[in-house]
Order: sequence, then C-alpha cells, then structure tokens
Amino acid sequence: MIDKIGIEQFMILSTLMFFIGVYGFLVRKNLITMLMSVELILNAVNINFVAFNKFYYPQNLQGHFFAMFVIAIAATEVAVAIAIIISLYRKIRTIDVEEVDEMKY
Amino acid sequence: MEVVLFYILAGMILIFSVLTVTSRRILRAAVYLLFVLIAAAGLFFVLQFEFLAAVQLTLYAGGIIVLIIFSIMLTSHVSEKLEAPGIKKTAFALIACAAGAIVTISTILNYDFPAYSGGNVDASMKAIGTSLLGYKENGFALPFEVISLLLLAAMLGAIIIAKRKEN
Amino acid sequence: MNSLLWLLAIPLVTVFVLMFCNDRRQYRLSAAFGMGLQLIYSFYLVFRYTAERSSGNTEQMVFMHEYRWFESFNIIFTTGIDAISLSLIVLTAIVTFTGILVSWNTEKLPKEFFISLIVLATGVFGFFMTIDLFTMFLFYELAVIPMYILIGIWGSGKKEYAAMKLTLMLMGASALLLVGILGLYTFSSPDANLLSFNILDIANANIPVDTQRFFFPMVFIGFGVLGALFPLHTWSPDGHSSAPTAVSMLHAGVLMKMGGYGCLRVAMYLLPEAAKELAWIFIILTTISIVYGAFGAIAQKDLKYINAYSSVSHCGLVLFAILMMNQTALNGSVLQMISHGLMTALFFALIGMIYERTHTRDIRLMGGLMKIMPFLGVCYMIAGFASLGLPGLSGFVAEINVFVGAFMHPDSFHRVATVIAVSSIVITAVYILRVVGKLLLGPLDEEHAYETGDARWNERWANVILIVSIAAIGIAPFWLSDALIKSLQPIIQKLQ
Amino acid sequence: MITESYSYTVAIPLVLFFSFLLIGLAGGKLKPIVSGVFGTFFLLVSTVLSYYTAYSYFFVDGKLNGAYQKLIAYDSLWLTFTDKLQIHMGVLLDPISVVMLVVITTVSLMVHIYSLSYMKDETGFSRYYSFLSLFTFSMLGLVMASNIFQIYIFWELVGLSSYLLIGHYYERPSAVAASKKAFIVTRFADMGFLVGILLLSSFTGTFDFLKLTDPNGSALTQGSAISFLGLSVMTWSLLLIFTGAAGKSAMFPLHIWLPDAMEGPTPVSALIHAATMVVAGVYLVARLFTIYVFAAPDALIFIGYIGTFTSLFAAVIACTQTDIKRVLAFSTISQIGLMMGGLGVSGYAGAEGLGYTASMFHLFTHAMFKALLFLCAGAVIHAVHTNELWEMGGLKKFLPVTNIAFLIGCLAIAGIPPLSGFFSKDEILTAAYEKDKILFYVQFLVAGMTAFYMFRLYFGIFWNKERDYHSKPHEAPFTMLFSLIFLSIAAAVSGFIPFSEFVTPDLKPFESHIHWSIAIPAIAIAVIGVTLASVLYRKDSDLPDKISISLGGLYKAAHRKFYIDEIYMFITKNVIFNYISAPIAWFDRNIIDNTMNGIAAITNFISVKIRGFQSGQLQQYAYVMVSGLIIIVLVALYFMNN
Repeated sequence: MIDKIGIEQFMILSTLMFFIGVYGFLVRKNLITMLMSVELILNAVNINFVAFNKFYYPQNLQGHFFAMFVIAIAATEVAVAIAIIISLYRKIRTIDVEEVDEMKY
Repeated sequence: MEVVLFYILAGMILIFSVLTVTSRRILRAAVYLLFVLIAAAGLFFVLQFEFLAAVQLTLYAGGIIVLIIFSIMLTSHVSEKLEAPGIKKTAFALIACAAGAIVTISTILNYDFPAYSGGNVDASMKAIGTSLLGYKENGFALPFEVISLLLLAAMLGAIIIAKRKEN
Repeated sequence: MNSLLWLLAIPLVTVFVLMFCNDRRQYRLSAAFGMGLQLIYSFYLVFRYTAERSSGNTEQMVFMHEYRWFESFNIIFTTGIDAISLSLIVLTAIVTFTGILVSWNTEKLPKEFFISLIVLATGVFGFFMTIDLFTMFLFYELAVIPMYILIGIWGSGKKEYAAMKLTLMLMGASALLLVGILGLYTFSSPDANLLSFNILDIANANIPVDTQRFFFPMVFIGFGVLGALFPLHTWSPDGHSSAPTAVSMLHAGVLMKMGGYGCLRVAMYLLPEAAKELAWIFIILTTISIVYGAFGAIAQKDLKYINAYSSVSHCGLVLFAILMMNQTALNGSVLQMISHGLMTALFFALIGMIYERTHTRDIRLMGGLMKIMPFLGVCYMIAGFASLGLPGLSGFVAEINVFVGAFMHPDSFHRVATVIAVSSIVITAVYILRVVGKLLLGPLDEEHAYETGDARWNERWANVILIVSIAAIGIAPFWLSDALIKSLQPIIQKLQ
Repeated sequence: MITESYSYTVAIPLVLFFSFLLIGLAGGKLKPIVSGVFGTFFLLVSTVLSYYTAYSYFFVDGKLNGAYQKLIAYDSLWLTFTDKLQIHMGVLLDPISVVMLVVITTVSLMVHIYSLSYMKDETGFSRYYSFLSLFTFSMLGLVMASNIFQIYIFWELVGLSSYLLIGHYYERPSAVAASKKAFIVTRFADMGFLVGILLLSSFTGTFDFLKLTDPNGSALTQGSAISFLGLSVMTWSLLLIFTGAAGKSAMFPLHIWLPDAMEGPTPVSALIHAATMVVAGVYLVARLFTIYVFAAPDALIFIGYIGTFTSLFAAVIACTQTDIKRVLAFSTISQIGLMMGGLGVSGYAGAEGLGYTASMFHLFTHAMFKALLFLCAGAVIHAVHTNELWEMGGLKKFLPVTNIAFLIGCLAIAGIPPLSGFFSKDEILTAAYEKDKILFYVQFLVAGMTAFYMFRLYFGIFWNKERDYHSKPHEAPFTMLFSLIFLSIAAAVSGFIPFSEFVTPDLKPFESHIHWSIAIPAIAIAVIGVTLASVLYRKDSDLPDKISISLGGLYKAAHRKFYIDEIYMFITKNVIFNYISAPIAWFDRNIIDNTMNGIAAITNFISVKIRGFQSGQLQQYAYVMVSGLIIIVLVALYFMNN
C-alpha cells in the first residue's frame, strides 16, 4: 500500500510542482497564464496538506479540510482575478502584465 | 499497485505542469492545467480521500477551468501564439526556481521523517459531514461559515468589478 | 476651565467661526476679533500672574494643570507658565493681532489664510504654555506645518523652494530634537515605570553627565536651527523673503523665539552639566552668527533679506546670551527675544506696507519715501533705531543685559567673544542707516510712479501697537526684567 | 550725599521730553510757529530752573566745610543686572554738572529764539523744534547723570538727536551722508566706550559716580594690579572710555564727522556741534577725572597729547578751508583739543587742579563765543545764501550788528583781553607750562594760529572786496539779533567769573590769578596772528594765493584735510564692503546655502534611484520576493545548522 511510498516522494512532487508554478508566474506575460500558474502553486500545497493528513494525523481531518478550503478560496480568487482581468482588458485592450504598470512609483 | 499508480500520476502532474507553464498556445495551456488537476484528483483517490477528489474534479476541473477558458475566449484569439518570454527573464526565473527547489528538496531529504504510523483515515461522508458542521473539537463550522461569506463577497466583488460602466 | 486652556480655546473657536463665514469682511472681522480677544486675555493673564506672585506664590510655575493624555507612557499634558513663557505669550498675541491687521486686505483665499495663520499661532501658544516635552514637541510641529502652507500658497518669489527648504530644515531639526527629547524621557527617572516628559520632573532627575553630553548637542542644535544658529540659518533669509507679510512677522517675531526658548528651557535647564562643558563650541558659533549676520546684511539689496540677516544676527545674540549662563545674560536673552520679536515684526510689517506701495523691495530702486509716506517712514526709523540698540527702545535694554552679563565672565575667551559681539552694534548701525538713508531719505525718485498715500488705519494701529510695546520696554524695563529674573532663578541654580 | 531739596531738578530735562513728545506727536497739526513758541517756552522753564539750581547750589547750600558737595538730587532704579550691579536713573549735582546745566540751557535758549526766524520758511519747522527739545533733553540728562551707564544712555540719545538734526534737510544727499557718517563714527567710538564701561564695572563692581570717583574709595584700587599688554586693566578701561569721549568730541582720528556735520542747519551747528554735544567728551573725562588721576595717570597723559595734537592739526586745516562753517568746525575741534589738553596736564589737589578748572572754564567761555560765531555765520549765510568765504566780502556795511558780534567772538577766541577767551586760555597755557613744556609750546602756537584763521574769516567776510550779490544783503531780524547780542555780552564778560572758586577737581575752591609771564607772550602771538590776517585778507590781494602756492604740497594736504576722509572712505568702502561684507554675502548664498541644497539634492538623487524598484512590473516584484525568500531561508538554515 502507500507505506511503500514515503512522504518524501509526495513532498518532492509538490515542491517541484510548486516551483514550476512559481516559474510560470515569473515568466508568463499573459495575466491568465499567470493565474494558471497560481493554480499550480495552490494545488502543490493541497497535495502536501493531504499527504500530511494521511501519514501523520489519520485520526483527524484537518489536512483534508484545509485542502477543501484552499479549493474554495482558489475558486473565489479566480473569480475576482478574472473579473479584474476582464475589466482591465476593457480598459487598456491588453492583458500583458508588462503593460500594466499603473501603480509605478 | 498504488506505487505504480502514484508514479504514473506524479509523472503526469510534472509533465503537464511543465507544459502548462511553457505552452505558447494559451488554450492548450489551459487544457494541460486541466490534466494536472485531474491527475492531482487521482492522487487524492490513491490516498483514499474520495470526497476531496470529487470536489477537486468538480470545482477545479469543472468550474475553474471553464472560467479560465471563458476568460481566454473573451480576451484572446484562440489561435494566437503567445510570444516567447525573454531569454534573460527565463534564465533568472529558472535560476531562482531551481535554487528554491534544490534548497527545499535537500531540506526534505536531510530531514528524518518518522515512519508512517499506519492508521487509516476515516474520510467517509458521515465523518466529513459531522466534522464540517461540528462546532466542538475538530469541528469546522466557523471556517465553513467564513468561507461561505467570502464566497459571497467574492461573487459580489467579481460582478461589480467586471460590470460594464453605464455611460 | 483652567485659565491657560483659554489660550488654545480662543484661537480654535475663532478658526471654527471662520469656517462658517462667507465674505472677506466677515473673515477679517472675526479673525481680528478673535485675536484681539486673545491679546486682551493675555494681558489679563499678566494681571492674574502678577496678582498670584504678589500674593506670595513662589512656585516655579503657576496655573499648573495636568491632563492625562497617554497613560501608558505617562504622557501628561501639563500647562504652567512663569514670567518667561508669559512674556512670550504676550509677544505672540501682539504679533498675531498686528499680523491680522496687516493682512487686512488679503485678496487670495482670505479664509484659508486666516485659518492657517491662527492655527500657526495656536501652535505657538501651546508651545509656550506647556511644560511637558511631548506636547511641546507636538505644538512645535503644529506651528511648522501651517508655515509651509502659508509660504507655499501666499508667498512671493521662489515661494515653493523657500517653503520646502524651511520646512525640511526645521523638520530635520525636529528629528534631532525628538531623539533628544526621547533621550531625556528615558533618563528622567531611575525607575522605568515612572518615566516622565514633565520638565520639572526631569529637572530633578540626575541625568548622568555622559548621557547629557550625548543629548545636549541634539537638543541645542534642534532648537538652535529654529533660532538661526550658524551655519544652519539659511532657511531664514529665503523663508522670510518669500513669506507674506503677516507670516514673516510671525515667523521672525515669534517662531524663531521658540528656538531660543527651547534652548533655554530644555537644553540649558535640563542638561546643565553638558551645557557648561560644551558651551564653548556654541559660543564660537553664535559669535560668528552675530557678526556674520550683520556683515551679511550690509551687502544685501532686498529689504527683506536685510532684515532676515539682521534677524540672524539678533537671534545669534539670543543664543549667545543663553550660553553665558548667568542671571544678567539670561535675562538679556529673554529680553532680546521679546525685543527682537516686536521690532522685527514691525520691520516686516513696514516692509510689506512699503512694498504694497512701491511694488519693489530693492533699495536701489527707492528713495526719499519719507516725503510721500511720512508715517511709515518715521515708523521704519523707529524700528531701525530699536534694531541698532538705541536707548529708550527695547533693543538697548536687551543688548546691555547680554553684554554686561557676558562680560562678567573673568576669562579672556568669554571676553573676546563679548567684544566681538559688541562690535555688532556698529555694524548694525551701518546697515540700518544705509537702508534708512537709501530708502527714506534723499531726493524722491520721481520716475517711479509710486502709489502714494500714507498708512491706512489698520496699518497705523498695527504700527502703533508694536511701537508702543517697544518703547514701553525701552523706557521702563525694570518690572519686566525683575519678573524675568525671579523666574530665571531655577535655571540659574541648575547652571551654577 | 542724597538730598531732597533739589529733587525738582529732575524736571529740568523731563519738561523737554514732554515738549519733544508734544511737538513731535502733534507737530503735523500745529501751526509751525506755535510749535516753535511751545518749544521755546518749555526751554525757558527749564532754563529758569537751571539758573535757580545754579544759584542755590553755588551760593546758598552747595558748600559744606569749604568744599562743594556731590548731591544726589533724585534717584530711581531703572534696570537690575545683579543684586549689586544696577542701572539707576538719577540726578547728580556737583559743580561741573551745574555749570553744564547753565551752559546748555543758555545756548539752547538762544538757539531756540534765533531759530524762530532763521528757520521760519523751512519745511519741517515743527520737526526741527521737537528734535531740538529731544537734544536738549538728552544733553541735560547726560550732564546730570549719576552713573556711567546713564551717561552712556543719554550719550546715545544725543548721538541720535545729532543724527536727526544734521539730516534735517533730508532730501539733500550730502546731508544724509553727513548724518550717517556722524552717527556711525560716534557709534564706533561708543563701542569702545561700552567695552570700557563693561571692563570698568567688572573690576569695580559699580556704575555709580559717587563710588567710582571717591578718592578714598575702593573702586580706585581694584583692577590696577591686573595688567594686560603692559598697562593695567584700569588704564585700558579708561582709555576705552576715552575712545567714546574722543568720538563725541571729535578728537583725532575720529574727528572726521564734525566738519561734515555742518550740513545741518546753522543754529544746530551752533548748539550741538560747537557749544554742547561735542564737549560731552571733555565733560566725560572731567566727570571721571578722579579715576583718571589716581588709577590711570598714563591714560591722562595720553589724553593730553591727543588733545594738543588735535588742536594743532585742526588749526592747520582751519587756515586753509574756505567754507566758513567748516572753518568754524575745525576751530571747534582745535579748541576742544585745548580743553582735553588742559585736562591732560591737570593734577588733583588744590592749585594743581588748575588744568581741570581751566578746561571747564574754557568749555564755558568757548560755548558762549563759539555759539556766537556760529549764529553770526548763520546770519551771514542768511543774508548772502552761500557758505563760501570767497563769495562774500565787504559785508560790514550791510550787517553792522552782526559785524560787531562776530568781531567780539573773534577777539574772544583769539584770546585778546579783556574778552573771555583770554582768561580761560591763559589758565590752560599756565597749567601746561607747569606740567609739560612740549604741550605748552604747541598750544602756544595754536593760540597764534587761532587768531590768524579767525581773523582771516572775519576780514574775508566783512572787509575785503565787495562781491555782486543777487539781492542786497540785509541785516537779520530782531529775534536773531537778540541772540547775537546776548551771546556777545556773555562772550565778552564771562571771563571775569572766578572759575577756580567754583569748579575744581577736589571740589575745594582755590585762588587763581592771571600769570602775566605767560599771558603777555600769548597776547603778543595773538596780535601777530591778527596782524598777519589783516595784512593778507583785509584788502583784496593776491598775496594769500602766492603764499599757498609757495607752500605747495603742505597747503594742498591741509586743504584736503590731510586725506583722512579718503582713508576712512577707503576702509569703509573697499575693505569693509568689498572685502568683508560682499564676500560674506556671497559665501552665505553660495557655500552655506549650496551645502544645504546639496544635501537636499543628494537625498533627491538617492530617492530617484530607489524609486526604480517600484517599477509597476508585477513579475519583477514577485521575482524579488521569491529570491528574497530563498535568501532568507538559506540564511535561516545556515544559522540553524550552526
């Protein structure tokens, strides 16, 4: 069963996924793809939560619920973010993050 | 069996993650993300969190991806190829991410994790329901309510932000 | 209500009333009424104070009242006055009132102008009536901020530059000052739970000499910048010359006195050992200030610049006297503050009035004004004579106190410094007479179409009030000086 | 000694202060003549009080045990320095102050009356009278002062009124410049005076004249022991005080303001710059004479030499000037020099104090005849509207009364008996002869030169060739003549006052008589001077020009007043203005100010650099955050592992 897979594997997986997400966030110019990178990051965290719950705290469901809440918050975040992106697109006809520097200085 | 399944899923997650952040066609990137999310749901199944996996599938794979695809439709041409990121930017980001990954992974590998306790999680619907609406120890009624409030606020916020100005 | 709080209440009510006024007539009438009330009230306070003293009250501060303000840090807004602060309060009231009379015909945003002016004055009143370092600092800041607005909006010439420079330098000084004040607070008591900002408490705490040596320069320079200490005086010529008339009056007349007062009340009184040790450095600086300012004034061409450099010289004398640390010199320094406050206010008022009529402040372009505006001319001469220390006017009384006090030190360092300082009376005479000769006397330059016409009633009143005060101190200095000497005793005892 | 019975004397100056305020404040509203009459009236009150005081002091109750007393008639505290050191405002009556009261009020009254017509057509008539009141007030306050600080206070006030009156014609640039020069030069001297007072008081611990000049008091001995640069501190302080006296009394090299001060109206020159204010320096030295004589005799010798040198110097210049008022001004400087010389050779007790007595005597007589001469000059100028000697001549038939009055004045100043100048000058010469021969010979020479240049003036104005005048010169009106006649009588007879009976340094009268062995040569040299002048100037001739050409450079130098003015001009204009003031102003604007601006600019520069981080580029922020986080983690790991 899963005792053949160490918790290290889960963690390495989530680390890699997390940093792939970070990489995406850093290089992607399109705001929507950046948003997708954020989703990757959140998912990486979810995997960690769940793995820890499974391996060390089987009697409770904290990790499980946290993962659920993260999903819920991810959903709201996406909703708001997309709303912002769309209204931004309406305003300046682009969603390129490098063009969006209204908050400079 | 689970071991094989885990490695397959892990491989899928990593490959599609990389594709998500590198694909120059935005719609494809969204589809790759979908695969990542499905694979993650698979992982949850492997860990015997069926409910969570279901939520992952419906909410993430179903809701969020659709939302993203809609917004892509609204803001970009589907056939459009994104321009490649600058080499300098890529290099710096790669260095930072690689360094971060190495630091984290080496920390993980150097850490002596205790052995698996062997207990099984009771993730039945009943247990989840009791816990989610419980307000005693291990009860999550308050965060649950807060999240619902947050969802409401986000909904209102999204509508107001995205609403076309009437003039 | 505590009698001192009225000093804050009257201006604040005036500001409140001003907000609801809606034409120029109402603004200036209510401003003049409010500040007139303040002036009367400050004289009433003088009366109360004298009565209190003659009834045998020998407390250092009278009308003490405490308002708990920030319990956990033991910040208590404590009011209290002695003759020094009271005389400066009266000075402030006089200058503010005359300032309002002088700006009677302000065209641009009169409501905002009067409000800012009165808020500025409120800060000054608060500064002089509190004996709590924290609120003192607070009121100091309250006075500096409206200054920025007043110069920046209603000024002339390079006003933005001047306002910025003034505010930045004063803020820089107040940063030093804040460190000094917090230092004093930290060492105000051996018990960390009883730390206090109250000046009287800190005076009783024995602050170690090493600590004093560290904080004295901060406090002295912090206040010294406001008192135009060389070489940190450059904000004052620019600030004075760009400010509108009433603001120049308040600024040179009152605000710079906050520097002198702070040096006396905080730096010397609370850090006496370090003061004795380090005085020589500042004596050198202030001596330079005195002569330097006077020589600088000779070469100027703009009336306001002449007066600004003259202020540097006279305020240098204030700090010089403070550093001499004996009764006569300290008395002289307070008298000099009052005297300089009055006469420089008079000067700036007159310069404003002359400028209004000639549209220039360049002395090379004017001449023979005595013929067409005799009243203003005579007033200007009186101000000039007060400035060069003519007996019968206040400047003389102050200066001889300073010189006699400074000369009481038997060592040659102090005496040489004093002789150099005394030489300023000659240099002052040179630049004052130069201005008087060029500006008022000589043939009238007919080419310039001067807006003839002598002083109007409000200008007459403003001048008369100031001149009467100057002459009163000059002719009968004894009671002011006696009251001051009594109030200076605690400070002198610390400095012995 | 404090006395109540003279407390009315405080009214003598105060009446005039009141008059100053009244005329000054109401001046614009009064008719000019009313102001004049008011001023004259108040001065008359003050004069009557002064005469009464003099009478009762000298003849009724001033004397006690054969010596005149110093009386404190009034005293009030004015300003406290310390418990011991205070400034009082008081009235001190002693022989010299009472004599001065008489001199000042007399001359001032004559000038007031004279000015009623002389200034009649001038603008600023009220202003003129209010300033005259102010001046007389301050001068009376000065002579009655009971302490040295009070003297200083009124000293400054007379300086002010002198400034105001010299600048009476303020639209004339030369008058403005002259008034400014007078004020600043005397102010410069006053700085020495003030430092001297500070030094004196810091050693003696008092300002009070009674304590300072008590020959048995402790004040005299203090400070004598401490020396500085070879002179005792007492000498230094007294020399510094003498600087003040020299400034006011126009001693070389501080005399330059006095000739220029002639820009003022002529009656003012008579009052301030001949009879009263300029002798304040002599009065001050006389006032402090006891200290000078006991604590700093070397300072006194210095004063004697400075005075005598000045008298010679000014006499030489006076011989070459052509502006009649300037000749009189230099003559004044010369005569004051003689008074200083007299003080310088005086001793203290008994007949040794002859120099002191003589000097005060000369002060008195000089005030009378010099005021007379100035007022006559005023009448002449009034008649011919010029100051230039060579634009006048032959006026004796137009101005008969003035002619006689001027002649009396000239004879008096030349020292021809029995006019007043003879007596006082004789005493000075005698005192000098007994003490220091060099001074005597110089003063003797000066006496001759005085006679010469005064009669040069007299003959030049009233004899010589008649010039063409625009309008026929006419004699002055009665009010002016009244003053002339009164002063002529005073100048003629005041020599018979037995001054040594009244004014002596130790306050005890002594007998003095005319020393014929000195008087006869003095008369002789005066007669020689007069004769010479009459030969050269009684008729129009080219002899004077020939002489002046043959003297060459010397004449030119004397005519240009030995270039002292030019030297001063150089120092003030070039050195002070161009090499001190202007560089300081430049330094302030460019070095100090730019340092401040530089600090601001550096701050600004740094802030511009820093703000580059706020680029608005989201990914840049994220990148910085991520790398920062990694670094923090690495650092934390490093520390946790150690």
